[in-house]
Amino acid sequence: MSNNPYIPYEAEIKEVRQETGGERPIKTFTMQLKDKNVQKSFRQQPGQCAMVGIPGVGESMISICSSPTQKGSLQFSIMKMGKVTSALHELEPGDTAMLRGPYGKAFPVKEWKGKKILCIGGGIGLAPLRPIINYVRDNREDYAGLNIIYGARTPEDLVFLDELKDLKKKKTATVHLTVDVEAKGWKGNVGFVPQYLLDLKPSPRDTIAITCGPPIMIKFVLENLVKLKFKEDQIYTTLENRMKCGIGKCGKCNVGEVYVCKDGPVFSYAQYKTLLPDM
Amino acid sequence: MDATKSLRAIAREVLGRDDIACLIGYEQGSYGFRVQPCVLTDPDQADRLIFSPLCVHNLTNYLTLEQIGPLSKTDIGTGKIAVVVKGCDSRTIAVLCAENGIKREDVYVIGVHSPGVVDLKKLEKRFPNAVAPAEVSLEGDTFTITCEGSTTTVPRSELVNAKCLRCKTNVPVGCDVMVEGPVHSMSDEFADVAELEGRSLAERSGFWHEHLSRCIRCYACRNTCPLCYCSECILDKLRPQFVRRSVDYPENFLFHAARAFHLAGRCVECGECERVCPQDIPLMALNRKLAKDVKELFDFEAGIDPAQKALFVSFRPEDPDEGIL
Amino acid sequence: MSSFEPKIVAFLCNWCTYAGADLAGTSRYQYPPNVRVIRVMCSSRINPAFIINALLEGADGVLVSGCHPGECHYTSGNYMARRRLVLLRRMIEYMGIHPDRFRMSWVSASEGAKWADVVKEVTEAVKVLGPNEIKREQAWMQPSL
Amino acid sequence: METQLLKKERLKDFLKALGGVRLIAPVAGGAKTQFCEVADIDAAEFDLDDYTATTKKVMFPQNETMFAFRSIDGGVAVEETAVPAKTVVFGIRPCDARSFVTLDPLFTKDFDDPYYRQRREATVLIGHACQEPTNRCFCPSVGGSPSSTEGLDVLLTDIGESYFVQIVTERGKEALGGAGSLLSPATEADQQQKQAADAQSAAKIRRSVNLKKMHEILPKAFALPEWKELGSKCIGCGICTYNCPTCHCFDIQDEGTPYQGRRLRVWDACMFPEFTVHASGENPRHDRSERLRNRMMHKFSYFPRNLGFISCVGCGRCIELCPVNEDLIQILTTVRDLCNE
Repeated sequence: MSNNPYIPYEAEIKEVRQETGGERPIKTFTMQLKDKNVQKSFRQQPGQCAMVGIPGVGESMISICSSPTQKGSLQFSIMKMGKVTSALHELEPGDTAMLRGPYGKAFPVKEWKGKKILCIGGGIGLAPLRPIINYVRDNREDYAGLNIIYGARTPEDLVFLDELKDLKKKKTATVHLTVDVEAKGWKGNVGFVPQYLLDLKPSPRDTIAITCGPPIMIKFVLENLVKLKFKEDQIYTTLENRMKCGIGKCGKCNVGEVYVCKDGPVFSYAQYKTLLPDM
Repeated sequence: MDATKSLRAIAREVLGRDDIACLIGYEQGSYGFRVQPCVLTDPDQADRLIFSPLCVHNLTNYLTLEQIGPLSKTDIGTGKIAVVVKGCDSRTIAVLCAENGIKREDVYVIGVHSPGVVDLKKLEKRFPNAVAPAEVSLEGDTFTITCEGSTTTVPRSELVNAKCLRCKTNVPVGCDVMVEGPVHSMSDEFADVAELEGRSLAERSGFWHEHLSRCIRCYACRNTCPLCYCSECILDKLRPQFVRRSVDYPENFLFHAARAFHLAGRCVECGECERVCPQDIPLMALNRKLAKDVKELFDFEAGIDPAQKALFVSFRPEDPDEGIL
Repeated sequence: MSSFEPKIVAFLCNWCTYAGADLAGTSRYQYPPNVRVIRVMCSSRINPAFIINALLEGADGVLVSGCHPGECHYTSGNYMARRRLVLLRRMIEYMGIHPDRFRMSWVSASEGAKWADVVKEVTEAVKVLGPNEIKREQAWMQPSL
Repeated sequence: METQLLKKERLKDFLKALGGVRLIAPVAGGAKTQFCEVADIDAAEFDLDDYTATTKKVMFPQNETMFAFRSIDGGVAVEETAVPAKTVVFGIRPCDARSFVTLDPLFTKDFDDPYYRQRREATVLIGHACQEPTNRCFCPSVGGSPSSTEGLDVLLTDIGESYFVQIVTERGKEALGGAGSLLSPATEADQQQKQAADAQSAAKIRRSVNLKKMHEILPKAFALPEWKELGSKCIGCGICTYNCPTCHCFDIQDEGTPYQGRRLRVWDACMFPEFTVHASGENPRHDRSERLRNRMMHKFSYFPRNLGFISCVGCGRCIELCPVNEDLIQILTTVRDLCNE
């Protein structure tokens, strides 16, 4: 193994699952690092990211959406957006992608033991929260509760729907779904996530709230959490920015004094507030 | 001095009008011979304006940027932007209007008969220690330079920008108001281009290899060009990627060929690209080659007539078939 | 000369030269196999950056061929292309690239024989010039500075 | 610090005596002096007074191959770049040498950047004290001086017929080992001449900027509406960043095909809109004034807070080269005034 942090490692695509369709489809890739030693040393925590790349095309920072409790493989939910993600969407099981990481600060899930966990996601923003959800699911006795509020533009844009349904069925979590606009066959809530949050009025007592989604959604969810009397140390979010190196050198993701790749992507509300003017 | 005075009077009047959002002009720079562009919004600021042979910039560049001074395009709303132009700069507006880059009614053009601007690189080489604001004026064939407490006169030909030595006319075209001054006109036979054309293919290849290899791709030439305003430049495109990001002769060749060619029949030879180049690449040698050929082949000159259709969206059936099998 | 076989990229208009090249084939005209054909809808589709890029990517010569003036499927596309490409040819010559590396031709759908002649002429000319000098660096481990 | 004397006419012999290493120096010739590898020392003409040539490329080249790759049966083979050869840089200015001191923590803290570190370790810096500071220089304002030895291994100062040689580091001493016979001990009189030369250069610097507490003032000034006007002139090119010896932002790009190619790092500039734009098209720093503010904040507030150094060595290149006279001294002075500090 090299000490060069820029050198990526081969990973085999094990499974590709189509999550959503449309113009910006989302696929979830299950990958396995080929080298057993690399596999052992690749120890991610919920919320961390990895650089996923294809030689000749480039790399992209993607949050690892599987929980560390899922051994042996890594999962990434990727929306087809730019040059790299479009190329990734062409990959099939058996193909090779390149990985390096894990990068960034993780959610302090161990510190949250004994608390209720409230995950608030929007669109593909559920992906970075999924490791928390699965981690809590797999260590359910350590946590007092698991609530999920999740929304997307249309019912077709909701990701991990079967998993959420499963959580609900097994009573592991309470799951509240919403979509932005009315749709045929949709019996759930209609409305934006921040408003739905206010409607649901979750109690801040012994609760940790974590949110991720489009920047504008994050902004309003955080404001509404404060309205619901959540304290600053009870709120976490995870951000993204354009990234290239992943290790705080290239300067792309620099916001204020922090580099999102190295000092983030997980931020407490207190930190987030200091970054806000420059976001 | 007189030009400055008249300009300030015009600015005071113009900025007092309701239909003018802001005025782009020149003001004293931060040190020595430097002059900087400024954006004024209030009649009281008019006295900041200056005009002298140090006013080298082509201010029309700001007309196509997404944010002009303290205002963004949306802030300006219905207001016009007033802009100070020299003869060469005014031709930019004609080109921009001809290709619908801007609407003529959105700008208020203040023309100045410039007797010529300095070549800043030459000037600063000759007077290297100017820190306090220095002054330069041009009367007839003589520059008067007041710098660090002493006044020197220098013949115009020694310090004037090369573009001014072949300036066909210093009378700005299509202006709303004019600050008048001495008028001159010279002929341009493209002697510089002909000289390079006369060299052998190997020599020309060597010439460009030497110069273009130095390019560091800071894109100052592109960004300072008032006519380089594509919303997504071919150089930045990733899908498809025409130009690689690595900086070496082949990529630089493509970059400079693409840049110059995009300006074929559009370049008004304001010389800004060459002025700003930190590596002293003779970019005008390329732009002027195209200007010469466009004139020869298609009898076309950029920015002379705002009603003229752009070069590459027009044609004549009798255009030359040069080199076509 | 040596056994140098140039690579020539040919951008052919769909309506005339592409059909002309087809005709050359069915009529069994012999011509050098050095051209790699890229079909485009019209010669005016050719962005000058395509031509320089082809040279950078390793083509030793580039050929653009379309309908004769006045016969463009889109009325005036080839007139526009002519303005652009005649000028481009002069510019790259000025920048030190031999003008024989970039040629244009008018070949109609019925001119299979002309197509064969054009290819012969272009190939011979590029053969004399040898490999193109402004190829992109493809040696991936080139040390920097 | 050991001091020696080197006769000026023996300079080329001195450089040759360093032996067996790559020499990089400011070489005159062509239209512009360039910092480049010297193939033939005898034929080279050094231009020690040129000040626009960028030197950061010595440690942080504009193009850096990170690794090459090729597809092999059922996977991808990655080939790392070789360790750079031993190098001597001659004729670097004290300000440029100081830039590496500011870059060191960035490239080595938290994660080790092997490309930069290996070059740094393989390179001996022989500086040339600045004799003719220009009218844009302001190195004393950022803690430097025209005769600073910070970051250098050896410093030569022109004292008339000889160079006054200061051997700053052990590494410098080692590198000069083979040239020992060309050096002679410096006398008291030489010392005095050296001091006089330093004082003379320092006196030529006439621009300055007050940076006291600037790292605290700037965050307070973040929301000032005046940034819009301060940044209004900026045309968004990369001239300031590409010529800056301390700017270190880069882009990573792949070249080649999926079958064979390289991953490359190239300089990038925070003044380009593409620098921060997301794949979705969203750009957190859309306006030129926001980008200019970020550059100022980064150099004079974020960087010193994170890594302990002002990310500026006062070389004045950005001021001199800016097409529209966007002058950082003027900007920082205005900001200080606006904050009444």
